[in-house]
Amino acid sequence: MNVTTKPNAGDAAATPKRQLSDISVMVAGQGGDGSLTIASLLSAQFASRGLHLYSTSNIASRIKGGHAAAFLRASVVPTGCMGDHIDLLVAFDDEAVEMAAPNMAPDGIVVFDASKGAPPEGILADTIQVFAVPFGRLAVRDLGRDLLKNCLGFGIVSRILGIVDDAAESSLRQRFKRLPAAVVETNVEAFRIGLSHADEIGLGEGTSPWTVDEAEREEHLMIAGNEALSFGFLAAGGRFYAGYPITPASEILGWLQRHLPKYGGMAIQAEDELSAINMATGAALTGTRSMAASSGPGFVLMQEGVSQLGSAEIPLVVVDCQRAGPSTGMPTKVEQSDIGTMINGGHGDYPKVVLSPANQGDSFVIGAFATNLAQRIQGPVIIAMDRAMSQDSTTVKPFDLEGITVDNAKRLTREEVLKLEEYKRYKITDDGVSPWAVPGTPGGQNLVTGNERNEWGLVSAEPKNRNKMIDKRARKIETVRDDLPKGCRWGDAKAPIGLLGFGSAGPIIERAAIRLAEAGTDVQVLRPRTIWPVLDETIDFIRQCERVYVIEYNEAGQLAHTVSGAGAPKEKMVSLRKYDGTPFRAVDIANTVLEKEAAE
Amino acid sequence: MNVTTKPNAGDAAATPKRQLSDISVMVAGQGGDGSLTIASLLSAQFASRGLHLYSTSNIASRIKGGHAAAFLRASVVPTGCMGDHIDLLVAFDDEAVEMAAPNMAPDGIVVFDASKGAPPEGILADTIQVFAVPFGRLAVRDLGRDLLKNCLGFGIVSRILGIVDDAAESSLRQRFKRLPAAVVETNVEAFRIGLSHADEIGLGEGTSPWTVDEAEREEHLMIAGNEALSFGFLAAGGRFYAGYPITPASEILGWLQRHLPKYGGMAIQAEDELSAINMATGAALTGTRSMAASSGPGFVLMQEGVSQLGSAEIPLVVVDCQRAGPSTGMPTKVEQSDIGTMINGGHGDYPKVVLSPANQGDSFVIGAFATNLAQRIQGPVIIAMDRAMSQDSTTVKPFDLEGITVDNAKRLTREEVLKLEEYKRYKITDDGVSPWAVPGTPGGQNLVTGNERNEWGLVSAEPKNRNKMIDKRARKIETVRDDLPKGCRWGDAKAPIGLLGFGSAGPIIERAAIRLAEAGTDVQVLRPRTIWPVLDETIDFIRQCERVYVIEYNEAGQLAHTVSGAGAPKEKMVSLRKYDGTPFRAVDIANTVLEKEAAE
Amino acid sequence: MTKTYTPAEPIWCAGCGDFGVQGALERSLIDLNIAKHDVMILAGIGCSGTLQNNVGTYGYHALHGRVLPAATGVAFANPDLTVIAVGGDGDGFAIGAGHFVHSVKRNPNLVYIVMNNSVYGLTKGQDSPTMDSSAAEGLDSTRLALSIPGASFIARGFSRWSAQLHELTVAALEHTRAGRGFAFLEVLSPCVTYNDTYASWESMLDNLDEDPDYDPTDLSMAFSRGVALDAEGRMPAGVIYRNDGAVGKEAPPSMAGQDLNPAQHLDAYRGIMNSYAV
Amino acid sequence: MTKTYTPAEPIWCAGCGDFGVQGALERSLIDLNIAKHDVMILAGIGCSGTLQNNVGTYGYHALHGRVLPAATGVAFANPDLTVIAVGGDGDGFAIGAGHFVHSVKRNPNLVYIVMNNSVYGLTKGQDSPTMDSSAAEGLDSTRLALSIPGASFIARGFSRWSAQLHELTVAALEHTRAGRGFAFLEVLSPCVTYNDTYASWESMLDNLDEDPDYDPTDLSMAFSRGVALDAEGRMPAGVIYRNDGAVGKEAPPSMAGQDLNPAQHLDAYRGIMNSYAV
Ligand SMILES: Cc1ncc(C[n+]2csc(CCOP(=O)(O)OP(=O)(O)O)c2C)c(N)n1
Ligand SMILES: Cc1ncc(C[n+]2csc(CCOP(=O)(O)OP(=O)(O)O)c2C)c(N)n1
Ligand code: SF4
Ligand code: SF4
Ligand SMILES: [Mg+2]
Ligand SMILES: [Mg+2]
Repeated sequence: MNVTTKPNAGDAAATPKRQLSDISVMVAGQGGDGSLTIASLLSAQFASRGLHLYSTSNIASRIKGGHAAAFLRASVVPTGCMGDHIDLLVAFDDEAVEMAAPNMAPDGIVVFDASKGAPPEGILADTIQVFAVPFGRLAVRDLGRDLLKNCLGFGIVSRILGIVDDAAESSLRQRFKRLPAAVVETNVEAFRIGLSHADEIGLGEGTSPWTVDEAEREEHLMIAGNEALSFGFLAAGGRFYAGYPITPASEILGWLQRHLPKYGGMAIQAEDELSAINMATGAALTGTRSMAASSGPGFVLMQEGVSQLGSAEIPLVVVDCQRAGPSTGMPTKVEQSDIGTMINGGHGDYPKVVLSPANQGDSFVIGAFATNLAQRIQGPVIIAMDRAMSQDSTTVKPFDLEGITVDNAKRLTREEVLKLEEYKRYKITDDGVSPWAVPGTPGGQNLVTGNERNEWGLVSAEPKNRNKMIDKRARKIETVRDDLPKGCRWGDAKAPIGLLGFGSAGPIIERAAIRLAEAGTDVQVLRPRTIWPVLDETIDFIRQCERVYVIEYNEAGQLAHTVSGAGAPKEKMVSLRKYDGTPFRAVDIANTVLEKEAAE
Repeated sequence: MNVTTKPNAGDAAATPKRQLSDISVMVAGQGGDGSLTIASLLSAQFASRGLHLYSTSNIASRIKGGHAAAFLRASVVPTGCMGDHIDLLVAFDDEAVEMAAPNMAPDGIVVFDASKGAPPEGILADTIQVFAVPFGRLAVRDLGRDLLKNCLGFGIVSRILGIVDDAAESSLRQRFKRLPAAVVETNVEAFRIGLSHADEIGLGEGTSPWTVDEAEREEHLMIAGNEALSFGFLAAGGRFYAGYPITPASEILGWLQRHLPKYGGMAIQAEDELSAINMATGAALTGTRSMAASSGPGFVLMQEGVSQLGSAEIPLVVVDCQRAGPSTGMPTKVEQSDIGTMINGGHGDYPKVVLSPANQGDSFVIGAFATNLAQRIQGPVIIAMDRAMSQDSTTVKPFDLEGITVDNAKRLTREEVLKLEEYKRYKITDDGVSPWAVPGTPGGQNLVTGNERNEWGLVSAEPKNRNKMIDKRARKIETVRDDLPKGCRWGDAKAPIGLLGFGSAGPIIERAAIRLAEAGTDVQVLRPRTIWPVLDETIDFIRQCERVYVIEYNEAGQLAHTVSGAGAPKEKMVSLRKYDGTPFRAVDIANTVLEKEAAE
Repeated sequence: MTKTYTPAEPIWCAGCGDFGVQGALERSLIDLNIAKHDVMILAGIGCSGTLQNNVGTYGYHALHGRVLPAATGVAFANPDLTVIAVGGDGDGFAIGAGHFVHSVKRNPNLVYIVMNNSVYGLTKGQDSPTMDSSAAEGLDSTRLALSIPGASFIARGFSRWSAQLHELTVAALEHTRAGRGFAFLEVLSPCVTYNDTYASWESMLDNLDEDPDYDPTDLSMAFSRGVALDAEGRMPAGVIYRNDGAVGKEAPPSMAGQDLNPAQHLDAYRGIMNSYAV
Repeated sequence: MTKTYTPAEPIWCAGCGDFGVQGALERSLIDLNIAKHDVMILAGIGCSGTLQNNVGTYGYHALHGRVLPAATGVAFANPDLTVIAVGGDGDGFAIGAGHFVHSVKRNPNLVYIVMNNSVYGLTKGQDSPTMDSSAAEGLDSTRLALSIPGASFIARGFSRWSAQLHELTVAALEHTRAGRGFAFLEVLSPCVTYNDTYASWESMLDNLDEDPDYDPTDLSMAFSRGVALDAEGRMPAGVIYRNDGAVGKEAPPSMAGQDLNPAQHLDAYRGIMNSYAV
């Protein structure tokens, strides 16, 4: 027999069946081991059970053949993040076990590819069941191809989770439906070999140790933040995009290159980020709704361009898909350490708005909102994404496509221009926004410049004019302030303890709050979606609470610094920071809060 | 007679002679009218009387032939800034009078070139004496050259100020000493023609309306901030500079191109700012003390490079000679609106120090200090200059050249490296600084990278290592914190009203404080020289005062925002901001404070 | 008619070469009968980068070195405009060198006029990349352009040779307006204040337009002629190289004029959304 | 001997062209007997930009596109080092294009090896500027370099032709170490994962080193040969162009090793100070 189990695995059927309403799975091995395949097969299974999903991956910085891990969470209630622990690990090698061990749930299960030997000793808690099956060896022996170990493994895994064999097989057929029939059959055969080995180790159909709940969520999308954001931009009339490849922003370029041409638009790969933002600026000058995106290193290269947008009053959406810095840092890791540069990265004072979606689905809403907002303020609107927000996928409600509008704001039509007596590009107005005639409009000729200039657009350094122009531009933010996206609130507004955080940390913070509430601690949560200007809701939230934990992915406490700079009382804030590149866990946040509160 | 005077000018000799201990002069006309010549002749005169000087100029943004004004202040006590009013205006055209009028002292004097007609009516207060003399016409008539009107004008002006004719003539000879003898004589002749016209309008030698005090200051230098800063860099061992022309930073490139080669160094004009900072970084990697400078637009282009310095731990001095933004803004105007980007412009968290000289002379001290400090923290040290600090000249005490040291900090010698068992570039140390072996050292081979890396310099995204590395880098600032330059204090530390401001606003704020004290208001002043990290002295200053006026040249209140972000109580701060490109006046600051205090 | 801004008086020093460039451009726009509201002039930063204020068309003052990306964005987004980028040699060949290379390669439909004076005029006279100095020989921008696949129109004028300059400007505009792509015109435009080269440059120029043996469609000839002239301390003027460029290539769609009403695309958007359904 | 870091194992995909480049470089350093502590390898960002970790010399991982300015800084500050810049085609000819032009022009003493695979390997396969695509023909970096006055050594190798690659690497190092200046070596280094061009490129190459009629000191010939080969869908390999470069020019002083004790300069500093005395 090729199948071995760790002593403590015992007879699966003997232990009482566990019913899971929330399960986190990790599948890991060398790139090419097919971790992603098993994860996506499971994903389809869980989806068909109506569960809410969240998926992420962790690709080492090796170029090829490095270690790769796929993570998947399925739950009856939506969570928007990974669980605190891994319940089920499918490990193709020792490294996978080592990586997962610290996060394994004590009552978890490990399925281990024992082709190269038994699982590593002494690193997994004794309470964890281990099923060691030589997937690879069996796949080679029975079918002559190592690669088929995924499908074989999927057979075992589906038995552990109590998935009906037929259902599992049909997910598999669905997944490979574009491949030649013979290939599909071989994969199915591998799956069945997996099933028969499952039988041998006591994992017969119907005798699985676990079953996973079903749920009745409505129709959902499973989408990553970069995709949703790009889609939002398109839906709100976005037509020109320029970018330069960089992790984790490249998917935006890819998505828009695929989709924009169908709508008479264009996504262009520029020679660098300087070119990208200036091309997008040029397109924006024609009235075309435009966007540029990058990550930290490229985003700061764009900052002179952002100042120009602010000064010359040109509408553009600029996206920063943050990654762990400084400099090249850890490009595939999560961090929120560009808050300072998103707010202060350009030179001089100019109006700008920094928005942050509350979750992957909200990226659609924020993408569309930003596209219109840029037109309204005729200036830069920055979207703060982060690695996880950008690249992780989760189930979200279908988007309200009918609700999307295209707001032309103060854009003048040809007819409107012709009716004017005179046309001044930088006319001083009460709301700070000047009516806008785009090139090609007869009678609308104007000069756009990043120099200080008079209402006609002619360069002027005259002090009185300068004051008027700076004040005019500053007014634009006041004009839109009330319409800026409000944050997501959770909990009772009278709770003394507040948790504050944004972006991909937000859903985790909310899970922590739920834990705290369950533990009897009275908490409330604010997850701002407008980072700059700092809205009153944020300052008030901090003022109302006795103590606020400001939870963010960076070392310097940039969010805390920002809100206290805007007037929130620093003495009420406790800064919780993580900057090792790995995500928060709700349990750790909750425990830290409990500890600190106990110490108060 | 070609000489006319405004009715109210009266007989100069009749009014009582005024004795000035502090005089501000403006000389203005079309570029080429020689405003700068008259100003520099006056400067030499005042210097020889032992007065303290401050000089600045205001060049319109036209390329040539635009309006140009030179300003000069001479005073018995050092002031470090221009006066509140212009006492004496030498105007070559109407525009000069229009520009000066709002700032003219009520008892001021105007000398007007009446070649093209009488001075403009109705814009000068009636109390102002006007001497209208057709310099240009006289110069053409008597000597055939319009250009000689400067020397002619200088004759009149020297009589107004009670300068002995011989003394004035010898300054003139000194000034033109490099020109051919015949040219010098023509200039002297023009000067004498000026004198004889002075005689005709009652300005005989000895009958001048004003006399200017003499003083006994010690030997002084008259130097601009950019020059002093460059000199400080050189003296502290700076040898490599890379820059790209930009106002108002270009003088640093020019100065170092002239001087560095004599010391085996090099100043290179790069193809752009990206190249400049990366060349300087390359040179710094070899152990050569290096610097790069720019102004706002170029400074933000350098920010990816600054993040790299912070991440990879490379010592470099980076200078931002701020000008009025945003974007191209008003390049020749003063502003301090890059505070945010100096502190937050890069991406990710990394240690950095931002210093600001207290005055032009202190730029030498700060330049030298920064050059050593960069070596000590192996990271970026940013110097915040501003248009006035960079380009204005003032008299300062001679520099303490003997006091300059070259601190090699943790730089390892060849011998030290050979004695080591192992050499790790990024060794974790208590003070956060790792011993440094530069390329060429046997046994010191190492890898320098902006990626996160282990102690050997090999790329690593391992979370524990990451935490250690980020913490190590952050510790560097704590290591040097106590040595960072303290601010300049003025006044009684118990005074309830505080004034806070830095850079070229500092000396003006101090003058305002003197005025306030004279008016019986109890004030104290802090002019920080370390902008980041925010030192305790700043927070304490604000805490100790009842109310602090934060006085700065920008619209957003960036300094106020920075210090409150660092924990200073926002409710105690009153923000006084100016962003029209012109300098503060002590009288305005004092009046605003008085008004606000009265309203309290 | 709606009153718009009054074109500015040039702020150049008397005698600056840039006057000639502006004159040629203004005349060419009239000759070709192009309405001012259909023209967008984008400028870099420099003395040269003020030309856009003086003509009365739509104007944009780009960032230093970034006029080509900005102009490319305009040209792609609104192909109905006549897009003219102008700027200095520092702007184009120092900070903007990378964009120049990629613009020649990308061949967008726009005219690019560089006023080359071999110095940084606006920042008071530093050497630009086209300056022959003791440290390095100056760049020849036309030769650089020749080396880039995609180059479709390369010419050099001299601001004092106004007849030829006018012809070259018209030719550049026609190239672009015929959809052939990027028309690059370097104009030797002396800076009388910091580098007065009227006489020396005039003596160095060899007018290819007058050479019947010169074939501006022969890339190798264009290059070797430049090299040969250089060896004699001379340089070429006139149309140095031209081909049909982008003719035949599909023109990008105009984005600027699109009706963006989302209702018209609802079905398509729903299709995208459904591709994410689970 | 002090223990230093252990060179990393390459993280390239099996079959990546970059292995060949590293091999040639390592062998050349041994052949020329250059001590590892006297060598500094600077790299761009990309798959290619990890080579410096694998050799055991001093190494620096520059910012994306900025390896040439950084290497220039090193070479100017410490001329005693053998300075080698390496990187990808995206790094060198997209984001770094401007620096490439100016480095050829400036001709600093360093070797620049570009691993050209016509894609962005590290960011997963986007087209690089050397890719021939439907949108535009790819740049030929050697032709670009030829167009820049100052060019002193231009060669192209192929990572599978290891003998020639080794020779070219040695020649490049010798050029630089003799003080001639900037030695530019483009290596066709296929990306097996995103753009496996081993076969197609091999079939396109014309080895100039084997052509007795080819004169690599003739600039015009170098250019026209490239153009002619291109017309046949081919491209040159070997030494494309070389001259004596900076030989005879005064070498910049070494700054890195200077004794900075300020006391020795006190008099001179006092002189500077006095020039400001009033
Ligand atoms: C990013 C940035 N760096 C530097 C400058 C300063 N600057 C303005 S114009 C100019 C160069 C002008 O030279 P050129 O392009 O040749 O134009 P010219 O004045 O000679 O017409 C420079 C360096 C700037 N505006 N922006
Ligand atoms: C400023 C900046 N922009 C973008 C990136 C992302 N990036 C990393 S490597 C790379 C391109 C790599 O292509 P190439 O230089 O050809 O190297 P290869 O991987 O093919 O060897 C890019 C765009 C970055 N690191 N920094
Ligand atoms: S400085 Fe030179 S380039 Fe600038 S306007 Fe004057 S002459 Fe022309
Ligand atoms: S992705 Fe391509 S370039 Fe990168 S290591 Fe693999 S084969 Fe080489
Ligand atoms: Mg120029
Ligand atoms: Mg590549």
